[in-house]
Amino acid sequence: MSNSKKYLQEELIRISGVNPKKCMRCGKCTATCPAYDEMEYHPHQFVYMIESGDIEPLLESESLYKCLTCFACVERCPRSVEPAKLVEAVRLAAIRKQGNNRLTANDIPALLDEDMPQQAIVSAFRKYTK
Amino acid sequence: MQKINRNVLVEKAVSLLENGTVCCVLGWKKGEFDYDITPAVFTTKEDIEANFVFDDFCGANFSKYLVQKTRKAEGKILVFLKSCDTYSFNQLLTEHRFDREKVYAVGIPCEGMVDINKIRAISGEGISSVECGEKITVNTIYDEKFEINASDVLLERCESCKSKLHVAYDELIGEEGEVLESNRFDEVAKLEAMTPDERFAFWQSELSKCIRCNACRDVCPACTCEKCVFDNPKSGVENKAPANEFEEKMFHIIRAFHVAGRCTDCGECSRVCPQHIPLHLLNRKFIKDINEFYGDYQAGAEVGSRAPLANYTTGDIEPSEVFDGRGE
Amino acid sequence: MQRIGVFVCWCGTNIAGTVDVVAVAEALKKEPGVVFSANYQYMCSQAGQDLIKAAVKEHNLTGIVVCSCSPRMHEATFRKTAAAAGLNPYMVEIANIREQCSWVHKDVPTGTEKAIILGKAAVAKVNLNVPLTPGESPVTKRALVIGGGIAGIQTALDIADAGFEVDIVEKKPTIGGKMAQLDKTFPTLDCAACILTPKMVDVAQNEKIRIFSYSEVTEVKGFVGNFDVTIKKKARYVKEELCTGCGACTEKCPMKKVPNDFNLNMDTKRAIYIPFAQAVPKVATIDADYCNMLKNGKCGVCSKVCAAGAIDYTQKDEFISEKYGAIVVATGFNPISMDKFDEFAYNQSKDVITSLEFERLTNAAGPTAGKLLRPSDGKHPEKIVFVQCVGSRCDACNEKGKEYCSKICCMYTAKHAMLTRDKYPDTDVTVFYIDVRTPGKNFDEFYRRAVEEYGVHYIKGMVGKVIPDGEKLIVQASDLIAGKQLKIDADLVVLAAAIEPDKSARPLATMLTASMDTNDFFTEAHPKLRPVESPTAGVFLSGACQGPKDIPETVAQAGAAASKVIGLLAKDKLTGNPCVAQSNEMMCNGCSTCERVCPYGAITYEDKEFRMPDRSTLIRRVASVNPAVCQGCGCCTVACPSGAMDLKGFASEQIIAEVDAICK
Amino acid sequence: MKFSYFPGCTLKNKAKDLDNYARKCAEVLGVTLEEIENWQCCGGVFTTAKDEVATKLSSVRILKDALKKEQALVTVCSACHNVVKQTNYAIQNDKEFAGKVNRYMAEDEYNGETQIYHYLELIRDVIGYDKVKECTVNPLTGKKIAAYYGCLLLRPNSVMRMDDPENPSIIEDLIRAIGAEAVVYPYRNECCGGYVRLEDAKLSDKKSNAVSESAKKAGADVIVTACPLCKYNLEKSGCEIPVVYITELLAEALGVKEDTNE
Amino acid sequence: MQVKEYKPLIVAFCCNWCSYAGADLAGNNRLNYPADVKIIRVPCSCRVNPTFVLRAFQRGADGVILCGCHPGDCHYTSGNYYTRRRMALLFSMLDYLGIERERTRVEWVSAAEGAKFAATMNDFAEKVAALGENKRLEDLRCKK
Repeated sequence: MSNSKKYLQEELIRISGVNPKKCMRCGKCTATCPAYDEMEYHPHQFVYMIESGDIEPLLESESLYKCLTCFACVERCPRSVEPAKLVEAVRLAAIRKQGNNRLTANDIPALLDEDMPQQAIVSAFRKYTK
Repeated sequence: MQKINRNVLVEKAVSLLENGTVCCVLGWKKGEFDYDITPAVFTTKEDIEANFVFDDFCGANFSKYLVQKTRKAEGKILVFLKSCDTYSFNQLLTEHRFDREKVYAVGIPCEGMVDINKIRAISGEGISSVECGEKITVNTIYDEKFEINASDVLLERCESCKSKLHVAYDELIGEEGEVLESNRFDEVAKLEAMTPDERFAFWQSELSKCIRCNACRDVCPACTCEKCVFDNPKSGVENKAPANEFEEKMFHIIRAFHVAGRCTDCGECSRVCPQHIPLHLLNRKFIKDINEFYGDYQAGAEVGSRAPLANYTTGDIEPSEVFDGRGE
Repeated sequence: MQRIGVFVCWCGTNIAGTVDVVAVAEALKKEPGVVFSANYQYMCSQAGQDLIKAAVKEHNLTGIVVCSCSPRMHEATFRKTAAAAGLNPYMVEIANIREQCSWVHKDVPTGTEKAIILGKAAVAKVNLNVPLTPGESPVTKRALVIGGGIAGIQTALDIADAGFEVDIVEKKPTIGGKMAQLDKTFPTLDCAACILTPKMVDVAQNEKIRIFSYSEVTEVKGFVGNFDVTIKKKARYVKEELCTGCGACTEKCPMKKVPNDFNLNMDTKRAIYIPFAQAVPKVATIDADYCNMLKNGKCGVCSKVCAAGAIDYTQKDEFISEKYGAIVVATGFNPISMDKFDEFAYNQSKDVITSLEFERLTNAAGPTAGKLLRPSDGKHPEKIVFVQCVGSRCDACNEKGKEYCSKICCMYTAKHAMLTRDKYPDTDVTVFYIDVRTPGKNFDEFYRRAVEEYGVHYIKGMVGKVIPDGEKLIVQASDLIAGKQLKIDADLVVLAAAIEPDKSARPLATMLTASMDTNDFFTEAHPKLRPVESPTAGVFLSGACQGPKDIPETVAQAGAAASKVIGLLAKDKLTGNPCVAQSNEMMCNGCSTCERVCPYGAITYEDKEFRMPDRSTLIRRVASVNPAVCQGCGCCTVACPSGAMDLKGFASEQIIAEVDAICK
Repeated sequence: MKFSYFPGCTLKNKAKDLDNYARKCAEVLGVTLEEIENWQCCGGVFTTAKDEVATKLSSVRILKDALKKEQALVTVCSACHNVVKQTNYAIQNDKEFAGKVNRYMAEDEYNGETQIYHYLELIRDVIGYDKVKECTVNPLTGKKIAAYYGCLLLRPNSVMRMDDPENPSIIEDLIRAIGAEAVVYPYRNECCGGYVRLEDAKLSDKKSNAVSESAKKAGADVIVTACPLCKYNLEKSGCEIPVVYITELLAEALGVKEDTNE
Repeated sequence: MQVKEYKPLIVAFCCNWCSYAGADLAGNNRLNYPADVKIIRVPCSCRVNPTFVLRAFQRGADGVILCGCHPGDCHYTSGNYYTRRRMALLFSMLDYLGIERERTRVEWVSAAEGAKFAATMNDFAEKVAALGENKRLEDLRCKK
């Protein structure tokens, strides 16, 4: 693994507080994921690819923005790997880059409707923007 | 002032000696000074009549002497026991330390013994004579004369007397008393309420006075071991003289622990301490803890009772819980 | 002055990895009394022991310190070594520099420094050691087996076969255990009942074996060779000696709605019952929670129909005291509760079952008479999904499951899948697995047959959620190899629940003072070399109480445990522990405090004559310790006010020397 | 009994019913909810990133305010509850995080002392269903109600500790307490799509549909939730049965619904 | 110049049957605890004479901990019950003399509780280290 990959991997492990080495590759996270169909890379792949340092494809994947943060994978993982935390770490690594905000204030008016609760906007900003 | 007078005891002693009930008498005798009353063994009528003393300075507890004396004596020994002494007497019996058959115990009433140090505090040094009567009359070498009420200068242990009841005797002179409500744990509670630093300072200043004369040990009716651990090089705590502060603590903690559950709180240790260290506060701490943790227990109240440290219940307090509710 | 040899073990890299063994040996050489020091890769090996023996001879050693693993591991080994070299075995002390040093500390300077201090403490102690000679105690030639499953049965039969008496205590009304509930056994597919029930009959007919069924051990006292055990025979309200097992009562009892635990509550039984046809002893038992007669004094039908007059509603729990020389623990296992795994909807649908329930559903003597029918509607399931590793192999932080592999699930699931396909070829069978583990004779071949000959679908991936949807169960799972999330409509879902030790094991371990691991499996005296013995002398382990096991392994271990028991019972005497209390009569006050605290009644008092320095004689009361009864706890030594009581091998002087060495 | 109460932004705005009915019902049930003064947004969502501290501070302030009043904290919005509870858990279990947080805080340290109740837990653990039954003047007999938990109330269970995360019963028990019939359906703890609606409305529709279809199929007349975003998503995705806040039904049963209609 | 980090000296008396085995289990599971802890094996916690505890303090120990089987689980059936009384009284006395409470502890650790053993030692060592050197109960002569 190159040094830059290694650095990124360590960074993700640090941010998430997750140890991907605990994974026993059972795939229960992916089995349980409600956004499976919309994702290109699935929870078990996030774990596996971070563990092997193959992180670039994840950073560029739309999958980052499909995770519902529903914690189903966190809840059901028998090995306490908590894949959602790794997905979040990769997403942060992506949007923390200069100019990489997924959602900007200018996008909001178009997305709004009468009934939309504030929390949806606040949450989305927290998830997609730095 | 004692209710019974010396003559009653002398008469009793002489008659028991002469009718052959006993072969010797454990009693009090004047020492170097009037107030320096020491234990003595009398074997003749003459000796008793000449030297037997009973006054406000007869604090000495004879129970302990029975351990050695009964071994040598051919017949019975007459012993006079104040109410507090009877507890030690029973405790020694519980521990099989002497043969009850070899003792003739006479219970005597006691109005409390006086503390010469408290008298000195009033009269100053240089006491030349002391007379015990209605009041205690003190003369000094400076030709001063003091009249003092005995009740004003009682020994600490008598001020906080726990019982006027005699729990053992063959014969009782005078009226029987009863177990008293005592405030003897107040001092302990006061110390407990201090901060650890204050407690440490208190004990440091008290225990550092110790000259390791062993008087406390030698007088203690619970310290009757065939060989004391402090004299045994294999015990790990052997030491003759205080080498430093710590060893003093060690000596007194271990001594207090050795007698824990067996100490009847007779107060002899504090009475004899030439440095006036309040040693009874160590023993009373154990007694207070035992009462609080495991239920009230009075060593020597009855023969054969099981000492708290040779006993347990499955629900005993945990060492970690000892401090619960006791603030820092 | 002692002449002490110090032997520092590397234990490969186990010690040498974190402790500079050479430095330790060098440092200890300078300690008082030490005349020789050496280090070696494996002190416990023959070569290592030879090194010790040679050093004893060459340097005239009087004491030995071995810096190695825990004394619980190899103290006995090195004592034997010392004895072989002509030294008293109790002149050996172990400094535990592995479990309590190299394994728990990370860096070499720290480890080395501590190892030296531990070594110094051991040297300080040996300096004060004296040769000790053990006493002897007799052996009660009878064994107790706790648990009447296949493990207990096999152990009892083997012990009885060697001519010793054996008692089996079984908490259920019949022996047989889990195996009696099984249908077929892998990998040969023998019918479990066909191979188990003859053994049960053998037990019943063996004159050397007594069965205490519906009984529990309530108290264990004593020690190896001399255990005093109290057994509670629970009231079954039927006189065992009179009951003929005819079963008339179990047919006439009007209370029909009693959950049948033998069939995992999938059907019902009567309030008076015989668990199954081949039960041993074949005696009826009344379930007091349901019996009308016992609850409110109304009924008495069973008593009326019993021709033998065996019913006794007044029966009480009976306590039996018996002596044993050896005790075998065979308390077995249970599947874990599925309550915390409701993503698989076990509590939401009757058609989600555990593998043990599946066994009963396919067993000819089970609730469906062997027909595979769905519990919800009694229909034949057309699609069955098996889920592996439910609750096994979980992370330590995961509060739901167990960390270990339950070992038997891969094979029994292959068996279930194969048998289903064999009996019902129209049934579609899918197994979701993480790994298929088949390390046993003919095991992998068996699994391959399930796939290749019987067409069972094995899919690598875990089930994430089971969604009860009308009559169907939607199984949402990963297919990791195809890279898909699957949603399968299943009729029946079978969960391979992890197994755990029986709940009775922990209180029993407490009674036996036998140690257990964090999962409540009994620990062995040595994980490799003494796998069927508990570290507590005289207590042996048989079957799944020690770890997950299949039947062949259980039977093998049962036999091994039996052979260990036979080895013990064959002895007439056991040499005892010489580390017992001893009273110094010269110092004894005769105060009886020690007598009061001794848990074994080992201390008595006698009047003894002493010659005094002045040549007179004195009769004094002094304590004396019976070394055969004393177990060496040392409680008396602290209770003794004068310090007259001391403990051999753990003398006050020795412990103080250790304290001093550590605090130096 | 007095509790600190944190309504959260959405309840002051789009989800007033959730808030108003919660207060009214609490009063009837003998509990006083004292709204924390000058509260800020909980943060909207709890980020699992360990290096994000600032976004979690507003939750800590809420918790500290309750501690200052020596009261337990009550929340009602599922999202707020999840954020506040996860933040508290992180403070209790991650010393480094707690240290960083406390460096931002004026005055005393906060170390996770505050006890947090979701409104549903308050009813179950403090008030008790018996009391609810007692106070029910208008039992919703015959009404078939499907409880929708979503994700945030139950997961991660190691933090939330509200109920069995896979087979919960806390809302169903309340439904039964007010005399209605609880409809149990398999998708009640599946995700509605949450904030992802802003990113991918189709995904959110799909998830929400699965939930409402499942409830409908099980025979529900109405779906109840404690989360404004869940309610929004279900309604937005075209749910055919009404979606209401649990507090509204509770208010109806307790006979205080009319009073609160503004 | 670097100041040497203060390391407390802790003596742990462990009963052979439960706590010593628990310490071994901690080793088997590689659970770290400070090397400041030195274990002395005794057959039962009831073998520990208060004088041993005081001796350790006298010789410069900063903390003394006793570990035994859980009450009710004593290998010798009742030894630890006596330990419990003895140490409750001793520790109370030390406190009475103004000695820090945190320097002494009794903990029941079973043979299965390797994790508890390590956790206990970590916690105890931390608490003792926080107190610093044992000034109040040490014998300065014996300190090198």
